[in-house]
Amino acid sequence: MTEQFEPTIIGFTCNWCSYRAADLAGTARMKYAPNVRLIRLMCSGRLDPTFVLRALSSGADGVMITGCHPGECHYIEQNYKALRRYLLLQRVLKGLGIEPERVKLVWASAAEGARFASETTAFVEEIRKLGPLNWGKPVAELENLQEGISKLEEVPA
Amino acid sequence: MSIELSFNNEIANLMYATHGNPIKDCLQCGICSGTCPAAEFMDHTPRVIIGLISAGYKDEVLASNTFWSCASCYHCSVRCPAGIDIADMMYALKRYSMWKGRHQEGLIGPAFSESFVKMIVNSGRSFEPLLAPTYIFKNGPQGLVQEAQTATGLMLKGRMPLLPKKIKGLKKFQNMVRRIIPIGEPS
Amino acid sequence: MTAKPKFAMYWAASCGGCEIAVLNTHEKILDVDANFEVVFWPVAMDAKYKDVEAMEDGSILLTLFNGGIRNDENEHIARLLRRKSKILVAFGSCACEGCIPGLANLSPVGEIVHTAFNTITTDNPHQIYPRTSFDVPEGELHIPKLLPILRPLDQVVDVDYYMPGCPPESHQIWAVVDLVIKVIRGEAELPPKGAVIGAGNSTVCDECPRARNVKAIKEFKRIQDIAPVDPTLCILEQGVPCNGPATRSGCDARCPQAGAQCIGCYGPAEGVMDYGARLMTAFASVIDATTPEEIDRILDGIPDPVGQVYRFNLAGSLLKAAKSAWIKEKV
Amino acid sequence: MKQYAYYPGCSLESLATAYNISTLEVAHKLGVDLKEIKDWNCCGATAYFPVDELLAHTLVARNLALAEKDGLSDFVAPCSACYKNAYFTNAYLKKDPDLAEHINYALEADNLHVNGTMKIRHLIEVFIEDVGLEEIGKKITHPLKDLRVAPYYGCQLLRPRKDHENVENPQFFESLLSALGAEPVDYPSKTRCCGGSLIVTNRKAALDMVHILLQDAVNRKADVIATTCPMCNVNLEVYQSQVNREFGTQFSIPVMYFTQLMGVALGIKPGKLGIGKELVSGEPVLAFAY
Amino acid sequence: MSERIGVYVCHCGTNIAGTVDVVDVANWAAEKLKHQGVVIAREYKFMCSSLGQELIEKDIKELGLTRVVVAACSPHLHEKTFRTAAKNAGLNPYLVELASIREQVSWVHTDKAVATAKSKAVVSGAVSRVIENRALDEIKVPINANTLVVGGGIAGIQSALEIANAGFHVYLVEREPSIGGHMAQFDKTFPTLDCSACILTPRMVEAGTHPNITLMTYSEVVNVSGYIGNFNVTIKQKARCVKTDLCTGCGICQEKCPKKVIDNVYEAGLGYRKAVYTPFAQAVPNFPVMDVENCIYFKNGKCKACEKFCPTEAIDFTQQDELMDVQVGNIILATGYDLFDATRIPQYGYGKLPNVFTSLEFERMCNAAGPTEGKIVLRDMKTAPKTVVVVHCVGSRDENYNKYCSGICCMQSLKFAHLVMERTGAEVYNCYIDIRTPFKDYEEFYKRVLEEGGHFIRGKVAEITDAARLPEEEGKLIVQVEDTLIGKQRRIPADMVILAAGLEPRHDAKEVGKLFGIACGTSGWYTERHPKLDPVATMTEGIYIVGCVQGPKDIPASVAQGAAASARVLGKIFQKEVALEPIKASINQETCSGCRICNGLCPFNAIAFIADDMVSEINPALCQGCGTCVAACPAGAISGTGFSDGQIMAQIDGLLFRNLEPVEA
Repeated sequence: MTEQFEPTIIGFTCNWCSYRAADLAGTARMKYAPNVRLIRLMCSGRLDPTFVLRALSSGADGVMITGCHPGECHYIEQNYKALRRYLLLQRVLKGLGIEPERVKLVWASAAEGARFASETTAFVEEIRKLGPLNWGKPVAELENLQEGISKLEEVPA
Repeated sequence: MSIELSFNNEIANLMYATHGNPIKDCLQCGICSGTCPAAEFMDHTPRVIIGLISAGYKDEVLASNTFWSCASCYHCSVRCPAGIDIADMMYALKRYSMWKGRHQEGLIGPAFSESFVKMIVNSGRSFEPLLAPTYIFKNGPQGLVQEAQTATGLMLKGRMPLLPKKIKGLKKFQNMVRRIIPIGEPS
Repeated sequence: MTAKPKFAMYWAASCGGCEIAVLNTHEKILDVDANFEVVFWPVAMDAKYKDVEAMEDGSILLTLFNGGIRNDENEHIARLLRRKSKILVAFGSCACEGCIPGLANLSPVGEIVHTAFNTITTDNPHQIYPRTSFDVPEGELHIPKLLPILRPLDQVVDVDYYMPGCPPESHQIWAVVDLVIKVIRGEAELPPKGAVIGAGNSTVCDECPRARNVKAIKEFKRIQDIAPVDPTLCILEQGVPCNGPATRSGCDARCPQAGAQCIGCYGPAEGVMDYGARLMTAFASVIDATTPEEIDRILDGIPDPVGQVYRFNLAGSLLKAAKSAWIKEKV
Repeated sequence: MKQYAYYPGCSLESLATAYNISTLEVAHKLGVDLKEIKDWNCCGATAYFPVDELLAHTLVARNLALAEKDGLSDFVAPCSACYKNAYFTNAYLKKDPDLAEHINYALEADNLHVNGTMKIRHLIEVFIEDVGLEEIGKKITHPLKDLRVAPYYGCQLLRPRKDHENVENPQFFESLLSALGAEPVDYPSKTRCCGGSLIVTNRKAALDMVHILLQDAVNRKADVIATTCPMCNVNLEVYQSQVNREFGTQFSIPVMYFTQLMGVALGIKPGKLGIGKELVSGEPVLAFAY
Repeated sequence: MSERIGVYVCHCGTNIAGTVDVVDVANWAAEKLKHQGVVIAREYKFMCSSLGQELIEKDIKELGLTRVVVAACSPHLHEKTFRTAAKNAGLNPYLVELASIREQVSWVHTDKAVATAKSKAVVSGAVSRVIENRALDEIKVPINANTLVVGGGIAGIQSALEIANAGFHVYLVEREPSIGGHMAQFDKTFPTLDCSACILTPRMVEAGTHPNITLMTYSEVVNVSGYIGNFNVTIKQKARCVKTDLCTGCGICQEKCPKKVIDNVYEAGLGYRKAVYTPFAQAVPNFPVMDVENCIYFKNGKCKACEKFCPTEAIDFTQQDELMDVQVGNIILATGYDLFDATRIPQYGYGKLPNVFTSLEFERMCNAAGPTEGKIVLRDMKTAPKTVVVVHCVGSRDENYNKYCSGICCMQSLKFAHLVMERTGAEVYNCYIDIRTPFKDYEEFYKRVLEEGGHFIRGKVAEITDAARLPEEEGKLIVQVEDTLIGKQRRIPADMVILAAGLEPRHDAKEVGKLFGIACGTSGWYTERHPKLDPVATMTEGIYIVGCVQGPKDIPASVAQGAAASARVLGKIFQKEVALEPIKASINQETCSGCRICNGLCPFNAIAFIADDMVSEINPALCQGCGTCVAACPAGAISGTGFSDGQIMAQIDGLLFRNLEPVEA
């Protein structure tokens, strides 16, 4: 079928920079892809990897994490902590057979509505290319399973 | 549709490795020109050249001897408060004027560089003894005498081998060069 | 005298360590016999599935089920024992969260079979693979079918209590059995359904005697790469990714006490949704760097992140659990 | 013993043979194993860049590639110009993948490949940092007592690098000279340009620069100027007579390679150091040692 | 019990309704989210209007709503509005949740169907979330009326006096033996040229004698704990070796002390002081301190001249450093700046060429009470210069040193030019990149110096040497510079060069900042809460920055900030108590394992480790609610109000429609 895939994406924003960037994008009437649904946190430092895992396991195809630019954190340095978790999380996702690109970290200051909009659209496109979150190709796994099982069956006596 | 590059960008694009270091950032403080040991031999100080570039005065820039008088001592580059590698920019200007074939009359630099490169392309090595004399005449007759004396002096001291060396893998070497600039088959 | 309450124990996809742990309760094991009628315990006594099937539902008071659900036989018995038991305890890490067998979920099952029967270390010239059924003069024999992935017990049947550990500490086992006995005698109350028993609420650090400070790690190392290991200082502070901070207490910090890092067999602490996530933040939090390059350099010190944070918990992890659900839908 | 990829550079085969032989002698004495790179080519000094930047880098890169092929870690150049070229091409190779790609495309034609993994060193760095002043001091047999030496750093040994301990007023050359028992002269133009690259193309400017340098050194009562670069050396030495003619001065101050001074102090025979090849005789210097 | 939720979808005129089918959204919520407890879902033209608010209040009262979701604009616009509405109706304001369907939906999307669908998701998320919301109460903390001012320069003195005069107590802490700061070292102040001492000294004395000011000189803050209204500050009083209660400041000890020491602080190395000394005559307080590094007695156990001659037996060699604690409600940081170290630019020859001076040295030289009694002379301390060059932008506006403009140097240099001409009649050259004279009467002063005949060369000085090339350069300093206005390289022979060294953050600004929980910007100056609208406050409640700690500035600006900050402090004091956002983290002592992973994460030092119980604890008043520790706790022992795991998980599910009742296939 040719109907294009519309990913569902959960976005986490910090209260001080990126959420205000989103507001600005709004007041400036900038258009961007509608696939991202935002959750406001006080700081990107609040982002618990569990949130990302939960979002992905509850049907999101991607997760966008946004925060103040390094050095501009409202809480002085907490966005660096978000950065550290993010980098480790990506490694783990990769290990679990999920494309790390599905989780993206974006810095956007309160003045960067345009950036927020363009980054969002860009991310949606990336995810669209990746297709629906497929748990590391389980379909293939099922086939393999058949093959594995069939191997179990058709062995010479 | 073609985009008309500003002179400023043209030059920046010529500074490949330094990624067109930020001549736009120049605040015209003049420390480069105050530093330059060759400033008094230039018709424009380096600062003026940057100014002219930003203002797009291409002809004035190409007509000046400034960049051909640059000794590449990089003193300006390390002192520039805007972090501009001015000496590198001078090289870019030299390239520009050579490619456009436009430079001040009577300059030795362009021809020198050209033949220097030719020589290297032909032998893989450079060889001062060959070089210097080629251009003595530019320094007038008494220049010739001086040079001759110096040369003989060096000769006597065994500091002037008579034949230039060549590298062994010359053919391959030249093929390598060909991949970057079109040179004819070596004679 | 009234009939003794019935006790069952079963061994699904696991290594058997849990059974040994039970034996390690030494003479206490006799009290089990004294207080219970052991009706089903394949390791310890002969029993037939049909005997169990014959029992009336809910007639077994306490069933300790260890091992994950890897094949259709495991699944069958899990459902069977669920029906027959009043209290079904997911016993040991495999039953609770998949444990080591759960790591197989990283590979397609066909690949697992293939690896098992066809690798350099396996001499299998005729490419003989086991068959799920074949004929013998006596009739047709069956061996269980592998399921696509291994699932913890509670992804297959409803579980009353969880008893973590690989294996559960013997003294904890005894404590639990003792509790049930008390309950029978009406001397104690059962904990709320779904509770984790035989373990603490906090994490290993709570029981760890090592000194700890504010942590700032510039490099992660494997424990064998640091010599000497400071016997009194927090292992994580020494640069070894120790799972203690995120792993449920209850083992008396055995490994750290013995000079090795905690590898996390007691699973997540009370109320934690995803064990690996807790470890990720824990490790990320102690990294002392601000540039992506530097952070990545330090993270390179954890060569197998998944194995590090999900060694025992993979099958129980949010994503894999979701995956198993997903597969259920598909199949 | 550590082996270094040695890149003499063109001048050391003609005008600066003295530098070459003294370098090898001293290196041998100090147990520094210099392995000359096979079939190296000219690095282009300052004359390539005016023509084609990419070519310039490629020609430098070829030497780096040759050295990398020998599996050595350090690339040593005695000539400041060669050193500067190598240093930067190497640096750019590392930080600019597509420059590296262009260059390697060209190098293929010569069945070579460059990674920019070498550590680029100037000869004087190797002696000071790897051998160490203490070690050198121990081996001194003929200290250059009371010899007032004007250390001439020149340009490209220091610049455009900014990461030296002090680009404008470096001290390492001085400390080396002190280790040789000599008396380093503090004069204002030790890092001022000698006009080496202009000597052919802009003689007037070059001579003026040389003049300033000689003047400063002489004003501060230097017996000899020590150089770390063949270009500088030639400029300051060979063209002294022309400076005198041009400015009516009477300079006759010996200009020697630092390796020659080291050699003397280490008790190597002057002949083996190429002393005697200079136009302004270095004899007076020897008087201090013997 | 299940909650009773009201959902209110705003049209915002056509702002939302134009792109979102608000009616559909409301109906959908009423039907599909019923099982979650939605009892009423309305749409209305303008929810934020008084009528809209009344609508909500009415429903709360009549339908007994326990939760409210308003789908309208960004919470940053009207969260407060609707929370207040709820409060009026007797519902805890924190049980109201806003769903932004304007900024995040109607204004940024065009397709009505898509926008409506997204709005449903956003509402669904908010509904699921609001169920998990908990009633919260603002935390009110009393304000201690005392104030700590750190740094006794003009900015600090100003702050202290303003507050003290308003009748509240101030602890004024100064690192040096006397207050006064840099201003006390100057001679004249631009542009009016009135004498620095004349205008500063009275202020110093006032501060020193003010009944409401406790002056603590020769002291440093070593520890800060607590939070706005309730800071506990530990101050180290360095051993003076002088009993201040006995000392009369008669100065005999200094007279008799046989040990002369070069004074690198106050006299900028130009003059001498004794081993026991007051930095200058008008020092406040005027009792001396003992410099134990240099005191002969401390070196070899002999001398004690000061003790012998002291008429009041105030000398006490046994004195030790003392620690004392003070409780304050607000803190003003006025720790000033360091001068750029000119030796970092070797080509300017400072430290090598004797007659190259720094601006501070020159200030001292001009000062009538200074080492030369105000005579402008060369290092030899007698020869008057005939030519003086002032070099601007030394270490400023330069990638290699400091990128920023130090702001004050232009005017200072102009002042120097004037003073030199006035007192020596020498020729003065100002070498500048740009002359910056933006404030009142500054440009006029520039004009004046021009008229007095000052020379101006537009060019950044390249180098300064003593190597003469021409006869007229013999024995002079030569300043090499391009005169950019004529495009020529010039060599200016001079007798004296003054380097207008720039201003730098204090060398220990970072550590001090950590101590007070405030951050440095990229250039190292402390970061203000807002660069334009809140220049004296910081991200940490109750801590203010004034004067050059916030960035280079001149005396008038510093004084203005000093006053501004004290106004802010007084405001807090008069409030008597402050309300803190109830968004806080807390640690469950039961499950906390004391692993201390959270300890390193809080930039506000809100997390303390209690060694006895081996658990960590969060000080709610210090906690700023960022939630980083909540996300970090490996034991899941830390929870955060307002943004709890439960709330966010629920919102995730809601946004993904996982909260809808499973439809039976």
